[in-house]
Parts: sequence; structure tokens; C-alpha cells
Amino acid sequence: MKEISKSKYKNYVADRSKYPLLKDGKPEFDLNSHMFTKIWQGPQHPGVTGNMSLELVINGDEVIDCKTHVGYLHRAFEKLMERRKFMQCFPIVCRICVPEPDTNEYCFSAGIEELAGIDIPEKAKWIRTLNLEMSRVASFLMWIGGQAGSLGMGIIGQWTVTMRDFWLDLFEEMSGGRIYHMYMIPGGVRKDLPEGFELRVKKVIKQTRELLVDIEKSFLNNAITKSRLQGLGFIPPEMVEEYGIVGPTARASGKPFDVRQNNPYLVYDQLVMKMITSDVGDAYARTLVRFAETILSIDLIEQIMHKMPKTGKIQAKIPNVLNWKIPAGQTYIKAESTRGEHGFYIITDGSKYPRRIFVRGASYTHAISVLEKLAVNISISDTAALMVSLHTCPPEIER
Amino acid sequence: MDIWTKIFYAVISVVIATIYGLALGGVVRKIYARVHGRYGPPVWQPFIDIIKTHAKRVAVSHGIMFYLGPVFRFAGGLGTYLFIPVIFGSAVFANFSMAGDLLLVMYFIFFGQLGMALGAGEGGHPYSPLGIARGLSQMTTFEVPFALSVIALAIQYHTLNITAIVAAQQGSILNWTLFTNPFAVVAAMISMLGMNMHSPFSIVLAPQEIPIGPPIEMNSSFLATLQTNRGLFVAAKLILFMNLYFGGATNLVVMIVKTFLIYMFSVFVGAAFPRFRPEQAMRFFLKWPTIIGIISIIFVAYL
Amino acid sequence: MEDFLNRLKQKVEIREQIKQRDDLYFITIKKEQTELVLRYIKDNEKFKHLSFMQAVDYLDDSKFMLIYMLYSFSRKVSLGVSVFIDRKEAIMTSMHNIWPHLWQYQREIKEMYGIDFPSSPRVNEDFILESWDNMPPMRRDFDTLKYSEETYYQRPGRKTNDPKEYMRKKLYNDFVKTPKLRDDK
Amino acid sequence: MEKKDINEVEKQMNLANDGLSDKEKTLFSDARPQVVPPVHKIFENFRNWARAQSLWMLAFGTGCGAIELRPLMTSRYDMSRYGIAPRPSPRQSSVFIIGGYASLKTIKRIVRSYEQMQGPKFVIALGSCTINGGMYYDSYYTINRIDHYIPVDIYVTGCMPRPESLLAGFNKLKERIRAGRADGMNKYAENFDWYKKNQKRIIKDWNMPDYNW
Repeated sequence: MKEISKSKYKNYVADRSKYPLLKDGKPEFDLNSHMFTKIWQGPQHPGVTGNMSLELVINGDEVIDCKTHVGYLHRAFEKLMERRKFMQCFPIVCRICVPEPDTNEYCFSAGIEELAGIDIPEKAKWIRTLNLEMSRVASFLMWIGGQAGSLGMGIIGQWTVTMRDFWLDLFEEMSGGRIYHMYMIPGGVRKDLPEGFELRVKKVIKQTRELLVDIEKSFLNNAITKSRLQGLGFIPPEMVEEYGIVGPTARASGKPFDVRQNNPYLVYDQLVMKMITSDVGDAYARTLVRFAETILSIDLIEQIMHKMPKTGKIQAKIPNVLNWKIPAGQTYIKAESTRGEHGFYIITDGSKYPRRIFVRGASYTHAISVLEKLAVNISISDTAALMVSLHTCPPEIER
Repeated sequence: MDIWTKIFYAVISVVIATIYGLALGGVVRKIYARVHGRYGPPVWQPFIDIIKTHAKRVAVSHGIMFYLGPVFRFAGGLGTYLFIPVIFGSAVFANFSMAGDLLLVMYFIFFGQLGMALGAGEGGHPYSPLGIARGLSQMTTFEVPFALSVIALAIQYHTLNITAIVAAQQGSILNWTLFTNPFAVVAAMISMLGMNMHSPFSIVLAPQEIPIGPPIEMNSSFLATLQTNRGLFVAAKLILFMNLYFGGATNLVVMIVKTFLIYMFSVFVGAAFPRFRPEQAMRFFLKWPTIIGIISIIFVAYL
Repeated sequence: MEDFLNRLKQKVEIREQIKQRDDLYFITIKKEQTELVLRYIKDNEKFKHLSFMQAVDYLDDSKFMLIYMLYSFSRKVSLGVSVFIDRKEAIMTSMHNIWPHLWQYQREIKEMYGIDFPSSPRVNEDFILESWDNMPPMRRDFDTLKYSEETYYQRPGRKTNDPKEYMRKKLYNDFVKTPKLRDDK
Repeated sequence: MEKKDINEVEKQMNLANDGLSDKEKTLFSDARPQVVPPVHKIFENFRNWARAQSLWMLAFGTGCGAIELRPLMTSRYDMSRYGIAPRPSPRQSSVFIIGGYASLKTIKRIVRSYEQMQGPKFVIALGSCTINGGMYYDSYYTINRIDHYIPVDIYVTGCMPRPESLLAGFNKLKERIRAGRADGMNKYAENFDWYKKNQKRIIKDWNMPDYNW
């Protein structure tokens, strides 16, 4: 793997000192002064990631103020789960984040298992890890396409989304579903891996590796990509912990924060993996880190396929799901999604229904506080690229 | 030749050029699709699109200038085309070429964008003025190397008549401007990238930034006019470049082959690069292409 | 970790302390001491990362629980700090000065639970819900099914089955009807 | 007879635009949408054919269904073969794909975008949640059936519908258009008051014009 080195340009820090005036920490504009234009970027806009919107105040091409508006995808999952039984909750948790549903499934199932005191079999753990890593690859592939697309290079998106489709085929073979898998049920996984699955995974891995080489040549080493992404959305290391930044975004700023390695879950402690960090902290560094993470995930899948026990139980015994009462307790389960720390906070009260389930998505801070801070003083052409480089996913903000 | 015959010929030539331009657009979509690994839309898709946009039942207008926008744009395309001799030595495709038509053509290339600015501004959508500001400033910058290159041609051939420039390049392939004045060609071809608005210079239409910019409010027949103009304008620009730098054409087949190859330069660059930021694009045109343009003038004037 | 909790105990009153996992602890503190505790453990005990802040409705006890989930990079431990506030006077001190991104959680809780955080930035703006005129929806006495039935048009034909009966029919009915299945081979 | 006349008068009357301030009222049109009858049959058939062959869909991912549109755009399913292309502006697009559940906040934007589209316009609703609420039937923030708010031409069921079924939906829509049955625009204009009443019932802060031209 190529070392991600520090680049030579000067860091770009948002500077509010020019105009407008700040009053009580809020910028003040006189929109009638003909100096500022207010523009809504989204929800109907091809540049925003999913269904969210930015309320931008611009002066010429420069963004002066940015406010994120979310809630367009609010389905009230947390409310719905309060009135569903534990097993009934399961099919709807995966709908929380569309590009990467498996992390939700894992967090929910692991939380339920922890509170109910169920140990899942060894092989189920391996299959879960495999599933999580596969979903990471699929999500990253889509993200690379989005990052290139936000810069107007549609070709990368075409290639990667097609490649993601082959990964979805593997999911379909494994679980029966393309997008929503509902595979990691509480107590294990739903079905064993099909016969010959390993061979097909290897084939797709080979194709993906070839594609990634192409992408590295044509997109990451492209002079225009570099000139646009370098220096964009600079996150200093001090900001990481203050703003709750996690995942590849934090790692690109030099903070080694990876749930898989800091607090290993499932079988991650048995896998060999390297912490991928960069000390630059701009959008290009984030791109490189995520790209390296994709390769890392593929490596991990190969390791898992190699080390996974061939036989064994895949489901622990769980009580009758229709009358499943889980003793009172609370827990917080977290896992590493492509955007960072993804967690489920579950409180039970001894009844058939959960008392409260809260889903913590990494985009919650990335898309609101961090984006609003970083979007100041950049060109309006870069807002899409910045948003994608933070890998925002609106459904996990509003749930 | 009396004026009516001339006008009749011009109408034929405009229709053929428009059809050719639109078909070229269809082929380019197909090529993009193949680069993407797709099958792609049929070649005649642009024609169906135009029929469909005309077939809309409602058209929302935002005022008189809104009508004038597409009309001005189309007039720009038409004006550009009508003063370029398409096929050297053909009466049908001679159009209204005359002494000094090169200057008129350069004016018309600019004219359409100005008209569009008026019309799109009337639409009232905030992305329209952003797109117009980008378009006009980019146009100003890519005109610099192009103008320098044209000045080099004027010095080289001692004329501003396109027919005369084409005539001077006849005979051998080595008489083409491409070989007699390569610097001018390089400067002009780079500015053509900006003119055709493929990436990396697609900053005007940039769907991810300012969703398709100026024509965002254009609907129904307004849009259909713009689409028709796009076919004609692309053909006109390519024919202009073919005439000025690649020796013109003596028949239709040569014309189609040459313009197609010239366009492919733009298309392949477009498929392989992301988009510039507006200020980067402007800085780009004012740097190397301009220097090359100046070198080309020095090359023909003093060497 | 135990050292840290003992140190904390000397300073403030910890009402409840649970060790859920090796890397997950929960403590309950008094409402008045929240800001003090949070500042102390953020600045002195390196719990710098705030994973989330949320509210839980205990309708039976007429209380809200607010939980701040912190994480320490150096210890690799999560710590949930929970506070109980009264349900009728749902007001809490705003902590947005401690973490710059805390305001958005407070804004969401204000909207979803109706717990007020005076002086928190943009706390009264719409966050997720737009044009909402009912009670805060995440409160437990809000009936979402009833609201949905009253507000939105239902398409007739949605059936509700008793899962027990339905599964029995689906799984075993065929088998009972055609018992020869097994003999076929 | 009298009653009918009143209705006629009412239909001619302009919209109230109550949600707007006095200053904004001057900026927006207050005309009602009108029913535009099709032209002569032969021409209309030709136009319908063109409409069916060139479907520009609005790039508005209203829900999770948007994720299956991307595979549809890329080489595996490649919808551009059928003349379907994404278009960023509602003014220029003719197909609106409702990607699944529509939350209250989104339905306002859906209505607004739908009204800005120039007719004839078609709506494809994806997923079970647009038909009867699907698994969000009891959610307080998602609507249960979309056809009470905008006219729908084609439903594609499933959660998620696969790209193949989406393509099948597109082909069904084409058949409908060619047969001249996809007339959602006129349906909307005819039943304008009913649709508006339903929309205003759930969108409490109606701060846009009654019809977004």
C-alpha cells in the first residue's frame, strides 16, 4: 500500500473575518443589500447526497453561511420500534441506512443478544464479520463513484456502481436480498453460506482489485482531482474529538479511531489489519484513506474466507420470538460502518417491547455541525464534493 | 447567383448541419456510454428528445426576455453557421461567406451566450445567474487564446476571409495550418475544449453544482429551441475549426470525417477528467494556451 | 477505570453505577452536578469524544432520563452518564459550550421530547419535524398508530394476522393436509 | 343548473394563495391549472410515441428507492437504452419517481416539484410504502398512500423493488403513454381541489403558492 504522505500546499482554514458580521455567534446578512444570494441546495438537487438540503448564503461564488436541513427521510424508526416486539423490530432496523444496512442489523442483534445473555456460535461470528466487510466494500464502491461524480467525472461512478452490483449479487446469494438483507438475526445468522460461495467471492474480489487499480490511475492520480480536493474541507486534529468526528474522516486527520481495532467485536481481534491514517486532513486525504480502506476490507474478506471454520452451528437457541421477554438493562453496541462509529443504544424494561432504541450514526455530526463549519468560505462548486468527502448519509441522521 | 438561390441553398445547408450536429450528439452519447461500459441510447435519441419537448402541452414563461433568450441563442448558432463556408468549392454549402467573415463568426460565437444571459436571468432561478456568470467569464477567457490564434492566422494568410484561408490550405496535407503553424492550432484546440463545454470545462452546465445552470428554467419549446441550437452550434464550431486549421473539406464525406475526429478530441478529454472549479478553468485558459497563442503570433510574424 | 470512578465518587454523588461490559460503564448523577461532572471528565479524565446524547421517557415514573455517552480514546472505554429530570418541568441546562456539536442533539430532543434547553443555539428551529402541531412525538403517551390513522388516508385491504396462528398455518397446515410428502421418496 | 354554473365560476376563479404574504403574492401566478385536451388523434399518437421514447426523470431521490436507480443508470441495467435519462431540473423532466415512503417534509417538496413539471407528466411510485404505507403504516411522519396527493401512473411493488421490476414498470408506463392513458396532468387539473384539500390537510404550514407554476 502506498504511503499517504503530507502534501505541500498550505492548509485551508475557514475564515469568517471578512464579512459578514458575527452577532452572538451567528452571521448576520442583509439579504436586501444585493451582496448576498440565498440558495437552497437540495433536496431536489443532483449534487446532494440523498434527500437533504443545504441553505447556502453566497457572495459571488463564495459560500458565506451554510445551514443543513434534514428530516426529509424521517420515518420515526425509534418510535416504531417501541411498539414492536423484538423480532418485529429486526426487519425495520436495516432500513435505517440504505447503502449499508448490515451494520444496523449487527448492532441491533448484538445488543439484543447481550441483554438477553445469548452467546452466538463461532461460525456465526465469522459469517457476520464477512457480511459486515462485504457491505463496507459495497458502500465504499458507491462512495468512490459519488466522490468522482461530485467533481463531474461520471465514468468512475458508472464503473463502481456496476462493480457494487456484483457484490450485491453475492449478498443476494447469501441472504436472498439485494439491498436489505435481514441476515444477522438475533442468535446468529439466518442461513449458512451457500456452496461454492468462496469461489464466487474470490472472482468478484479479483474484478474489484482490477477496477481499483484503474480508478487509482484515472481518478486519484488525476491532476484536476488533486487540484480540487487538496485543501478542501481541512479538519485539524484538534477538531476531531471536539466535534465527535469518527471513522475515516477522523483517521484522515491523524486520529487513529477505528472501532474494529480499539474495541474489537466479533472476530476482528483474530484478523490482521493495519490502521490507515493520514496526517493531512483534507478531502483528498479522506479520499485516499477511504480508498485504502476499501483495499483493506477486501484483504480482510480474503483473510476471513481463509480462516473461517468450515462447519459448525450458525444459530444459537433463542426463546419463542413471539413472547420473548428480555430482562431490564441498557447497553450501547457500536460497530465501524464506512462512515465511522455506528451505534445502537438499547434500553429494555423486562417486557416484550424495547423501552428505547437510539441509533447513533456517524453522519449526525458530520453532516450538520462539521459540514456547516467547513462549508464556510469555499466555492459553491465544492459543496457537493465536500459533502461527499464527509460521506454523509441522511437517513441515519433523522432515522 | 441571385440572392434567392443563395438563401435556398443556405436553408438546405442549415438543415443538414443541424441534423448532422444532433446525430453527432447522439453518437457522442453512445461513445460516452461505451466508455462507461453501457450500451447507450440510440443515435436518434436527440431527435426524439426534441420532438418530445415540443410536444409538451404547457409552457411556462417568465416574461418577454424569457422568450428572447432561446431565440437569441438560436440566432447565435445560426449566425455562426451562416457565415462559414462548409464545403470548399460547393455552391450549396458556401453559405454567406465574404471578406472579413471570420470576425463576424467570432462575434456570433459570443452573441448566443449573451442572449442566453438575458433570457435565463429573467427566469429568476438563482442558479441561472450563477451559471451565466460562469459561462460569460469562461467565454471571455477562452476567447483570448482563440483570438490570438486567429490573429496568427490573419498574419499568416493576410486575410480574414475563411474561404481564402481554406483556399490557402489546399493542395497538400502539409499546407494545413496544423503543419504550417502548429502553435496556433494547439492554442485554438485547447480553447475549443472550453467552447464545447465538456469536462473539465463543463462549469456552466455542472449538474452537481448548479444543476444545468442557465437553462434550468427553460421548458417545453424553449428547451427544444436550445436543443436544436446545440446541434447546429456544435456543427458550426467544428466546421469553423476544420476550415481554419485542418484544411477544410472538399466534399461532405471529408467534412464529416474531419469534424468527427476534431470532436473526438474534446470527447475523450471530457470522458477522462473531472471538472475544474470556475476560477481554475479561467486561470488555465489565461496561462499556457495564451502563452502558446502569443508564441504562434511571434512564430508567424518574425520567423 | 475503577480508580477513575472512585476519584469521581469523592467529588460528586454517584447514585448508580453499572458495569455492562469491560468497555462500557453507566453512571447516574444528580441533575445539578451534570455540568460539573461532564466538564471534569472531559478535561481531566480524557473522555473527550461525545458519542451521543439522548433522552428516554419513563412515563410510569414521570421522569425523563438524559444520557450522555462519552468515549475515551486513551482508555478505550465508553461511559454513559445519565441524569433524571422531572417530566413536568422538562428543562435542562444546555451543555453546548462543552462540545460544539452538542447543540444539535439538544435541538432534536427539544423537538422530539419537548425538553427545553435554554440558551442552546437554534434550539427552537425545526430540526426534523416540519409543520408539527401535536405533542412531541417521541413521548410515550403519543400514539403514533392513532395519529397515522387519523391523519393519513388508509388503503383498505391491509390485513393483520395473529402471528402465532399464521405461522402455524403456514408451516404445518400443508404438512397436515398432505401427509404423504414424506413417503414419496 | 345553477349549481353547475357556480362550479364553473369557481373553476374560472383564481387561486387564493393564502399561504403567501402580500409582497410574495405579486411574484407568483394565481391561475388554476387547466385541462389541456389532446390534439387530433394521429398527431397525438405520434407525440405520445415521442413522449414514451424519451422519458426524462427528475433527479430527486425522495426515499430509499433512489438507491436502486443508480444500478439502473449503470451498465448492468442501463436504462438509457430505453431513452430514459436523469434530468436535474423539474421544468424539463417528465417522469417523477417517488422512491418509496414520503415523509411529511418530503411530500411538500414532492408536490412542489410535481407542479413545476410541465405536462404531460408521469409518476412512478416505488415500493410498498407508497401504496399503503408498507412497514411504516403506523408511522406518524410518513404518508400512507401517495395517490391522494398526486396522481400516480404506475406502482412498482416490493421493498426494495429490484431494478428489473423498475424496468418492467418503465415499460408498462410506456405502454400506457402510447395508448394515451397516462393522463395524470389532466387528472390533477380536473380534481385539483380534491388534491389540494388532501395536501393542505397534512401540510400544516402551507407557505407556498397554491399551484407552483
